[in-house]
Amino acid sequence: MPSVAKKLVIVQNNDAAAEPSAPVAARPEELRLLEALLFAAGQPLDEATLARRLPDGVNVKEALAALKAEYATRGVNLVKVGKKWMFRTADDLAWLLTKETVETRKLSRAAIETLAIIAYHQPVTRAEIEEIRGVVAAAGTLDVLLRTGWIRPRGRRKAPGRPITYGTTEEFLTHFGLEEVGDLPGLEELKGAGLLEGNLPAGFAVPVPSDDSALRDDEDPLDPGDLDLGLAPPPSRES
Amino acid sequence: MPSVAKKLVIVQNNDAAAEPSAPVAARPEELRLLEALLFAAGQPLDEATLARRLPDGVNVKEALAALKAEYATRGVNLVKVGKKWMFRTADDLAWLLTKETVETRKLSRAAIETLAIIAYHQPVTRAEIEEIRGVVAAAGTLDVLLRTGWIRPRGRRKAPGRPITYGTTEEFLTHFGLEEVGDLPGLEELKGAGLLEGNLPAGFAVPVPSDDSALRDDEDPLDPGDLDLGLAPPPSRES
Amino acid sequence: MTPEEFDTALETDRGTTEPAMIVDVEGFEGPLDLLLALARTQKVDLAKISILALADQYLNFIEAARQLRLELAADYLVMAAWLAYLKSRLLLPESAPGEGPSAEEMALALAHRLRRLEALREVATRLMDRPQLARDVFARGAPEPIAEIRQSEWTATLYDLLSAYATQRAKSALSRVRFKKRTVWSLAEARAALERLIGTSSDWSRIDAFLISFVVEPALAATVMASSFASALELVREGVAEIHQKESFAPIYMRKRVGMNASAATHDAQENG
Repeated sequence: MPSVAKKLVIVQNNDAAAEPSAPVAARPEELRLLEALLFAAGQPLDEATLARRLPDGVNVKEALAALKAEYATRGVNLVKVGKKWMFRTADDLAWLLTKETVETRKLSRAAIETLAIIAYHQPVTRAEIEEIRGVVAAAGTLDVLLRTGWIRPRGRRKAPGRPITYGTTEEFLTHFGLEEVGDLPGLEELKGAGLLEGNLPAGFAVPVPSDDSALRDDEDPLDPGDLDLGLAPPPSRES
Repeated sequence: MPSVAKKLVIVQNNDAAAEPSAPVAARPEELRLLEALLFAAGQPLDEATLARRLPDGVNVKEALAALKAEYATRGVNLVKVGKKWMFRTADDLAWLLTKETVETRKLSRAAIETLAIIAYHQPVTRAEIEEIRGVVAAAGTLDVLLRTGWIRPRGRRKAPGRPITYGTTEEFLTHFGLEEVGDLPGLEELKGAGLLEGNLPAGFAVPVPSDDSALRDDEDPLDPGDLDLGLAPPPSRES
Repeated sequence: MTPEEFDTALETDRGTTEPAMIVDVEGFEGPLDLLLALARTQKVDLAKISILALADQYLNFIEAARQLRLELAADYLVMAAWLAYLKSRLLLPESAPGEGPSAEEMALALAHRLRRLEALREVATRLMDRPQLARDVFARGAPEPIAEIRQSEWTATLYDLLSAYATQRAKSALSRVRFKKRTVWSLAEARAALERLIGTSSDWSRIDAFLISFVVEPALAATVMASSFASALELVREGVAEIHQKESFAPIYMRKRVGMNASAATHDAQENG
């Protein structure tokens, strides 16, 4: 506990003086001038230019230092770049000056097909997707899908080449309003909805999908580097 | 001579607290953020825009008021123009900064008077402007004003010929540093002297200028083609 | 010539009945402006101005202009005609009341218009004297643009997904009816594996349990089983191994041949084969 001293103080309460509270040590006018000059300037200004604009006798260096100190903790700082001075948004507030715009884009037909195959047939490798689609996957398709956040690499197939297996994510369920991937319609439902028609060959089946994150017997965990290989890059920033 | 009262005051002198002089009540972070946003912006920003950029729960109105007070005595002031806020150099520092600018385009006397009539009498038709000035408007006058971006056609008077009515814009307020048209200099005197009435019979309500974009009872909206006729070119930027 | 210059020019001639010889309407913005300039020479508050005197001044001015054969805009002449009419009405006793506005009312209306124009000019000056942006006050000279981060949000509906799946599955199923290449486990592979099995233990081993470890893909189970069984029978025939099965579909056991039980095992095997 800090010691508490009691003191008796006689305060002379001068009413007249108290009324218009004396301004705290008046700010030098040159700081106002500098502030205005630097604010309005289209480019950084050097000390010589500032000195020329300010009244004679102003110590520009000192005034700049004082102004810099004043603004040091503010949202805008006075900074010296090269030999010139300028106001600039505080470094830590860069986030404030960015605007995130969302542009909606439609997935390509190939991407949607690939996504559907991953959803139904997961865990599935790239080769298997190509096998089912009967088309060699375009280079960017899986990339685009990984960027949507709807699919993820989940493991490696225990097979020659140890190909990566893909599955869907929770975001996939959220986006498509599914409670679980098992809710995806099966063969009969697809037929019922008129989505599957015609004479399908005997033995045509639609798997019952499962996105259980536990690895299957034929899956190995991903290798340590797999996720760093740009397989799941952060949402790309385009400028 | 002001009266001098003597008072006895017991001061509790807490040594521990007194030592490291407590920092002046830390400046709220939202002032930094606002400052950064408003400094960085090339345009005045409205409160809704600011609120959207600031963390939830910030009372934008209060923060703006606090920031305005902080900057009131500085070389750069926070001002409200129209419904928007912007930092501007202080009024009294024009002498310091005017060298910086290229001579701004000078308006003719006719254009200045026409602008004033539009500002003080809006919404107003071309015929009414001519009536007040007692002269047929030169062809280019309205054009010049439209090109400044300070006036705009706002509707059509419900009267024979359906003449276009003119009013001022937000840019007008920004340019002249007005919060609203109600702050036009001398407006009260004009109103008091009954000089805003036009030639209306006595006893008729005194009209007050309004740039409220809501149409008056005697205004119709502009016809679809009106704005394509070059009547309202995009606000021109002075370079 | 500016109105101010005109004022002074006119003022020097004040008191004489002759109108000023220096007449120039160039500097005026219409008849109302001229009237206002003339009114100012009366040096009284516009509210107390004598419209009659003003009308005289104006008419004199116009007359002087005409004598000098100056071309006057129609506006000025219309105003002159109106003022002449007003003057006559003001001088004559009011004859028929109720017929349009009285001469007094017309004079008041003119005075009102003059006051309004004058007041407007004054506020216009005050407006222009206000600190103007980019003239007296300045916005940030080097605004920092807001960086835009464009984030793509992908759209696809469940319908898109399902129809894409169904269509392409159906398409590939119909267009590519083909026989899947079968992966088979050769008899040689099976035999080698079984030899390894019985080599490690002289006790009964379950063939299927053993084989499972070779079966990576479920699809291979059948071929592994078939090849193994065939190889097992071969091994038994050669007298290298013996197999045993309790009943139909029961697990099949196998071990290295150790004399006596061979025939029984062979018998079982044959029965189940």
